[in-house]
Amino acid sequence: MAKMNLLQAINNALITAMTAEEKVMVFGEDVGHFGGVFRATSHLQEKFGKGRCFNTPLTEQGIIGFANGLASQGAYPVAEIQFGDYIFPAFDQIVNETAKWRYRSGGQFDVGGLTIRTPYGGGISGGHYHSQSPEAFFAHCAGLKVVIPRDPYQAKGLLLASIRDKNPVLFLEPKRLYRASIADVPEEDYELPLGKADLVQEGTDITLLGWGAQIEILQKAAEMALDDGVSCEIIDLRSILPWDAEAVINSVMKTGRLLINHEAPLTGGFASEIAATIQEKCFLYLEAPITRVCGLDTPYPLAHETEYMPDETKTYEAIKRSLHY
Amino acid sequence: MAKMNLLQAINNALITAMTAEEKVMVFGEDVGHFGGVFRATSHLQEKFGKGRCFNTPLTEQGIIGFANGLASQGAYPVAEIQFGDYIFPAFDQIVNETAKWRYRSGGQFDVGGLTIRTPYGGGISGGHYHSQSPEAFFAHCAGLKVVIPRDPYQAKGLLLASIRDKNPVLFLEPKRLYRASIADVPEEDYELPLGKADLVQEGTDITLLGWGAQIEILQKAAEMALDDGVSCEIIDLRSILPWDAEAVINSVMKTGRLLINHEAPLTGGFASEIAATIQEKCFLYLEAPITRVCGLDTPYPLAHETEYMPDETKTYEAIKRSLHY
Amino acid sequence: MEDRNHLGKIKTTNRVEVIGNGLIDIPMLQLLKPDGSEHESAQLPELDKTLALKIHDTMEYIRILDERMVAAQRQGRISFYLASTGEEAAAVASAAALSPNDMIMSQYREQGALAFRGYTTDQFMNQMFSNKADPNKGRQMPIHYGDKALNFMTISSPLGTQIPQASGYAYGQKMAGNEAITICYFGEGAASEGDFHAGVNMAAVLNCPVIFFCRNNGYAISTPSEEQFAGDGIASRGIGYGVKTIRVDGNDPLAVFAATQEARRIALAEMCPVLIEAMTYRLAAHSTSDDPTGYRSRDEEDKWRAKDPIARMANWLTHKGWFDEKQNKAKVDQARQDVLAALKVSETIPICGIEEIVEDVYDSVPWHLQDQLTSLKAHIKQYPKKYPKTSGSVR
Amino acid sequence: MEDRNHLGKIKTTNRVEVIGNGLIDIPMLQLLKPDGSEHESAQLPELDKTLALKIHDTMEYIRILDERMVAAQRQGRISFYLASTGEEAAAVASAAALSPNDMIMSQYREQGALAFRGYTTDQFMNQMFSNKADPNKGRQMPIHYGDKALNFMTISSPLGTQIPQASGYAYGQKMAGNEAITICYFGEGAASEGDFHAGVNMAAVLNCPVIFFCRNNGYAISTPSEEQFAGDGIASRGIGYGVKTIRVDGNDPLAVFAATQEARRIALAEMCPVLIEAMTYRLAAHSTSDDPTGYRSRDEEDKWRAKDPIARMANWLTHKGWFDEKQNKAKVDQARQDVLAALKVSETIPICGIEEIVEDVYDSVPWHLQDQLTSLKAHIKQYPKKYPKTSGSVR
Ligand SMILES: Cc1ncc(C[n+]2csc(CCOP(=O)(O)OP(=O)(O)O)c2C)c(N)n1
Ligand SMILES: Cc1ncc(C[n+]2csc(CCOP(=O)(O)OP(=O)(O)O)c2C)c(N)n1
Ligand SMILES: [Mg+2]
Ligand SMILES: [Mg+2]
Repeated sequence: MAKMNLLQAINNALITAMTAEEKVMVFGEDVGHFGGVFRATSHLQEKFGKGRCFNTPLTEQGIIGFANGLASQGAYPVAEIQFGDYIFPAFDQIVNETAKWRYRSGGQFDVGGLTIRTPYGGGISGGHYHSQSPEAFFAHCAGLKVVIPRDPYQAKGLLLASIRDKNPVLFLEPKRLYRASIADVPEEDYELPLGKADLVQEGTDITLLGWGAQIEILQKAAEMALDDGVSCEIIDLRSILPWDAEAVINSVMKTGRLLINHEAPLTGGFASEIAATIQEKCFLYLEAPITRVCGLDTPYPLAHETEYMPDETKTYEAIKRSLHY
Repeated sequence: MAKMNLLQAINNALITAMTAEEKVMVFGEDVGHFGGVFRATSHLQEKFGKGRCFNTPLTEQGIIGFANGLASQGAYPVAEIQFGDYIFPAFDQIVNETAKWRYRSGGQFDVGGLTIRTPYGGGISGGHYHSQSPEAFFAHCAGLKVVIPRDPYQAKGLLLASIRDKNPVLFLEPKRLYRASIADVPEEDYELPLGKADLVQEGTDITLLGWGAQIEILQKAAEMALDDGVSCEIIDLRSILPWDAEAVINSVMKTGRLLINHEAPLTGGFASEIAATIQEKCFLYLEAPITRVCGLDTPYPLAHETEYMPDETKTYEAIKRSLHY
Repeated sequence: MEDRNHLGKIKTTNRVEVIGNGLIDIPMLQLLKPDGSEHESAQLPELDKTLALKIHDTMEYIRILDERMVAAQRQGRISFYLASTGEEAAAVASAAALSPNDMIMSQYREQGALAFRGYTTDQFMNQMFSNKADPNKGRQMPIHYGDKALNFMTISSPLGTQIPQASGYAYGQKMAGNEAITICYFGEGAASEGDFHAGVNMAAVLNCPVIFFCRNNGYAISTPSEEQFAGDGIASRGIGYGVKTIRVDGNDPLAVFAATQEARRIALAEMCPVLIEAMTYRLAAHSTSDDPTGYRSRDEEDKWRAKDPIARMANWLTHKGWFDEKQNKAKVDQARQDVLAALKVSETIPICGIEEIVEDVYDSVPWHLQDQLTSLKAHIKQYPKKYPKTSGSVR
Repeated sequence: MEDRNHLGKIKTTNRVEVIGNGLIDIPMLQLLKPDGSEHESAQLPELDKTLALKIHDTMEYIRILDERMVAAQRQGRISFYLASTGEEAAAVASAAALSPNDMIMSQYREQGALAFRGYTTDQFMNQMFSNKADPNKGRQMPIHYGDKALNFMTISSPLGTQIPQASGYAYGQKMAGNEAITICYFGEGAASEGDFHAGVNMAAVLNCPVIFFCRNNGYAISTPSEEQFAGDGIASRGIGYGVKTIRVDGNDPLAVFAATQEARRIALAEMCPVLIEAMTYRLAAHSTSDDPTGYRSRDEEDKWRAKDPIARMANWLTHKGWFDEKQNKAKVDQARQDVLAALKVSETIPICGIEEIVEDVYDSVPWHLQDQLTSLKAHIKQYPKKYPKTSGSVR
């Protein structure tokens, strides 16, 4: 065990993966000698050579195109997109290529070795283009897995599992927590399961569901609610696609109430899918409408960042509304 | 009035718009002399000159980038993307640029004059890459309007409104109906409102909601249900973003049941947003869970196209399940 | 850290020099004249009779396949086809210069390369009829071939995407220490996509052993190349990327062979990309959905008909004394019959069972797809007539 | 229909010629030596004293602004800054060659162009403090300036996107019959994006009067240009697109001015794009989030410090007898004071009211955003301490 922040945990996971498997290769803008603008890839080039950790030219569509080809050849590319906001030039390569590669070839070829890492989310005064949470865009794309860790321990275990998973994985890192979240992380190799939610806190009155950096928001709101005597169950979804509906269904059958929180804008955010599914599966168990506490339907604003965020007070108020429905 | 198919109605709308306003310019791959692979832009180059209707090089990101710049200059570009499946290389230009242009400049600059036209949807033996329904990807993107007509009359009126709307509009054309749907269309200039749903058929037992080519599927299913004595209300959403929640809420408050049908894959499709919103707004009125009849969560398959489609029998069965819940 | 100097090799001038055409001429390699006779000064590649005949026969086979399948589409037997008429040399003779270990990532008009590798008529048919004998499981439109055993990556429709992918594939081959390269085919239209820029530049910077093979056939559907770019073809771009470049007469099979052989040699020896621009002409319609009479003249086409690569090769073979008219006729007749026969068999083979609709989305079928399959099967059982192709096999 | 011949201008060869470096040398225009003295043979552009001093003073102003704002960021007064130190000539002298009607679409390191157009210190500050005096309403990070009155398009962070946009804007200017062009600035890193390829190619084919102005400053954050491309800079690409191209010493204000003037003349006269590659060096850190000591040597930086464009201009002005050391010192001192004073004022101006959070998403506020605003306002009223910047003004 060692104390690590989220960046260190990711760096450690990459070292672990590259040590165990020669075909793991890490690349992207500035990830080489410099170690990436957040330093998630520090020292990898030194340790593993320029062939396995390198800078690419500044082209996200190229990075993912290249990574797709490399993965189809049998390697395990771990491609970094410098900010989640800059993943959109690669959208075609991801949605039309990565996600459909195996299916279109009848399983003859695949890019299962591919992992795309990218920091996402706001709360760092990043404005429009250093704050977006793009998970829902990819959740509508069959063939991908989408994974988001909430802390250093989860980050290492989920990233190792993602790299080794036989499917392409988009791994979104909550950059607000990069240095803020510190935890004990095993130095040895371990994996956490993809597609499985994690029960963060048991409770009986309402289920609070989220992922990534919003889990700590849910925890804060749950504490506020506890003062009112409300017992919240908190679930970290961890995998957005495929997602663990069963875990959510079981919890909602117990609590009768569901609140989903994400930073991305409300309309068409992934909370909508969860709400749509759960209202169907738990129709007779729901004691109040499923509530979504999400970002506004605007581009991410800089000056009004605090107001924009689905924070703990907004969550707490929504919990109360749900309970008093 | 003249009988027109959907392509003719679109062609007619373009001629109407270009005649009325000099700054309307139409471009894209093969749209010039040839008139587009579907011939939606036939004769425009002849009529209005090469400066106002022209071929572009084969680059969707370039087409939309160019269109963004042209719109910001004050023109009304109508950019064609040859197939909806090929809009993804332009995703960054649309999501990060088109949608955020006005907001990021505090309203100093905008690309409100922009309209993007593209054929979408399956049922034409097009397989993976000539069949996709990408509306949900754009519905999660504040700043855009997304519009889908169901027939030639709607197409002309909505397209004219889209071109003249002060906001960028993504106009998705149901290509399965291009030649199949024929209707009386006024030869004069008219507009239909954006953001407003259209009541296609009144009914009392269940609300069937859809858009584009799926409206005729809903109509067929409603007929089947009528034989069982079930009265279906059919709503064509027409605008996916912003969408007319009020119309849906009012209908569901009356019928107590909602079924949403779209061709796009289920998970993260726009039905999820509708279901999430309606379960909240109509919680106490719903007599059964909101049902989604959608495409499967797979890439669009060629050989199994018939099986993949959310057709009238699947819809009819879902109506029955809802009524017998 | 060593000092860098990005101005190291740049000279200065004191006058405003506007570089208009700053390229040296990029000439087009031609070994055979359009009539099939050798250019006097031409140095021909080593090419034995067997290989020469294989190139010729493959081109002829593809010509026949294309004709038949266009006809089959007109008869409504397949939904779509895309012929390579007039461009056979570009695909076939380039593939002939490769090793079978080399990966082919193609656009869609390179059926000749696939046939050269040994793809059988049955395989072509099964793909086009989307039947269950096709390893691609009928999931894509006709002509989206792919065959792992032949190192031919399954084709996808979005244009240009295979270009950076080929760079990545080649990088993987290099890292694995394989004595193999990747060839990436694309049209001059596709070369306008951003992916072209990204892929070629990355290959240059990251030293990927890949051949970028552009078929410049003058058209992208209806768009002529002068509305596609304003520079000197695609070859002129390679130079801007620092990529070695060869322009070749795409209708001259020997020149294409020689150029590709040299490109492959360089790619492997120097671990670098090489760009080939093959100048040719799309004599066929873009696809069976297209009608070129709307955008080009018959006369223009005729000029290119006169440059037919197959006749050119046949003439050369004849000069060499390697061509037996009668034998060739027999082969042609046989091929016609084979295609027809295979077509007849293939169209009766059923499509995959309904389970396949959810396979291969992931390596295994996740819960939600399992659920969707279960409902779908129940529904098909309820409405067997609505789903005639699968209801028979639903258990 | 007229016959087309896409091989019209192409010669043939009978030997396999691999074009390695097929470019004629693209030299770099330099009018002033690094010490500011004129090259003997140099033909200087017409430049009167007023304009020459304006160029110099603007560069100096920007140097001061950059220094101050980097310091302000260190003090935690603004969240982010991005300096253009060492590259002032590229932005300022190119802007000086334009008409105020020309549209500027910039990347983010061209504050010099904006200052030249007349953007005031207050305007700079208001943008950087995201306060309500900024017409961009504080919605983007510092340095994302934009000003409609000055024909300076609001900057957005995604790299390269402005390149095809500039082509479109210029096309609009042409169609409207304006006597104006668009200039599009970008870095050599951004030139790797697919949008670069798309934008330059489209401008060439569609005859757009646009100047593509590339600042090749050797780095994209930590990535040196040799890991960005393998060709002869960015200039070599222009030629492949059939775009007239000028390479210029980006640290020579007179050369930049002359090159841009000529480019503008050509763009308007011939209705075509012109590409300028300005060779310069990013002496500053990439931004206040960056520390270049991790990837380049102090020694390398020092070599470029010696090529300072401001000193070069000052020396030339001195040779001309146009430079008054004392007056200059006074201006510099004044600028320092102005910046500090404006900063102090600006940081006290509040941000926009909460209504603005939903404005400008559309031309008017749709129902769902109205609902979201209503809830948000109610929530802010309930938790005023949590939202100190807006709670005061919520009604
Ligand atoms: C990204 C994308 N955009 C558009 C299309 C539609 N499309 C199919 S083929 C084609 C023309 C391609 O021309 P070229 O690359 O020159 O190849 P050729 O057909 O001449 O062999 C177009 C526009 C596509 N398949 N993919
Ligand atoms: C699409 C996109 N990808 C990545 C980034 C992150 N980023 C910001 S600046 C930069 C380097 C740009 O280098 P260059 O274009 O050479 O300009 P310079 O900073 O040297 O002026 C990068 C990678 C971005 N802003 N946009
Ligand atoms: Mg072509
Ligand atoms: Mg740079």
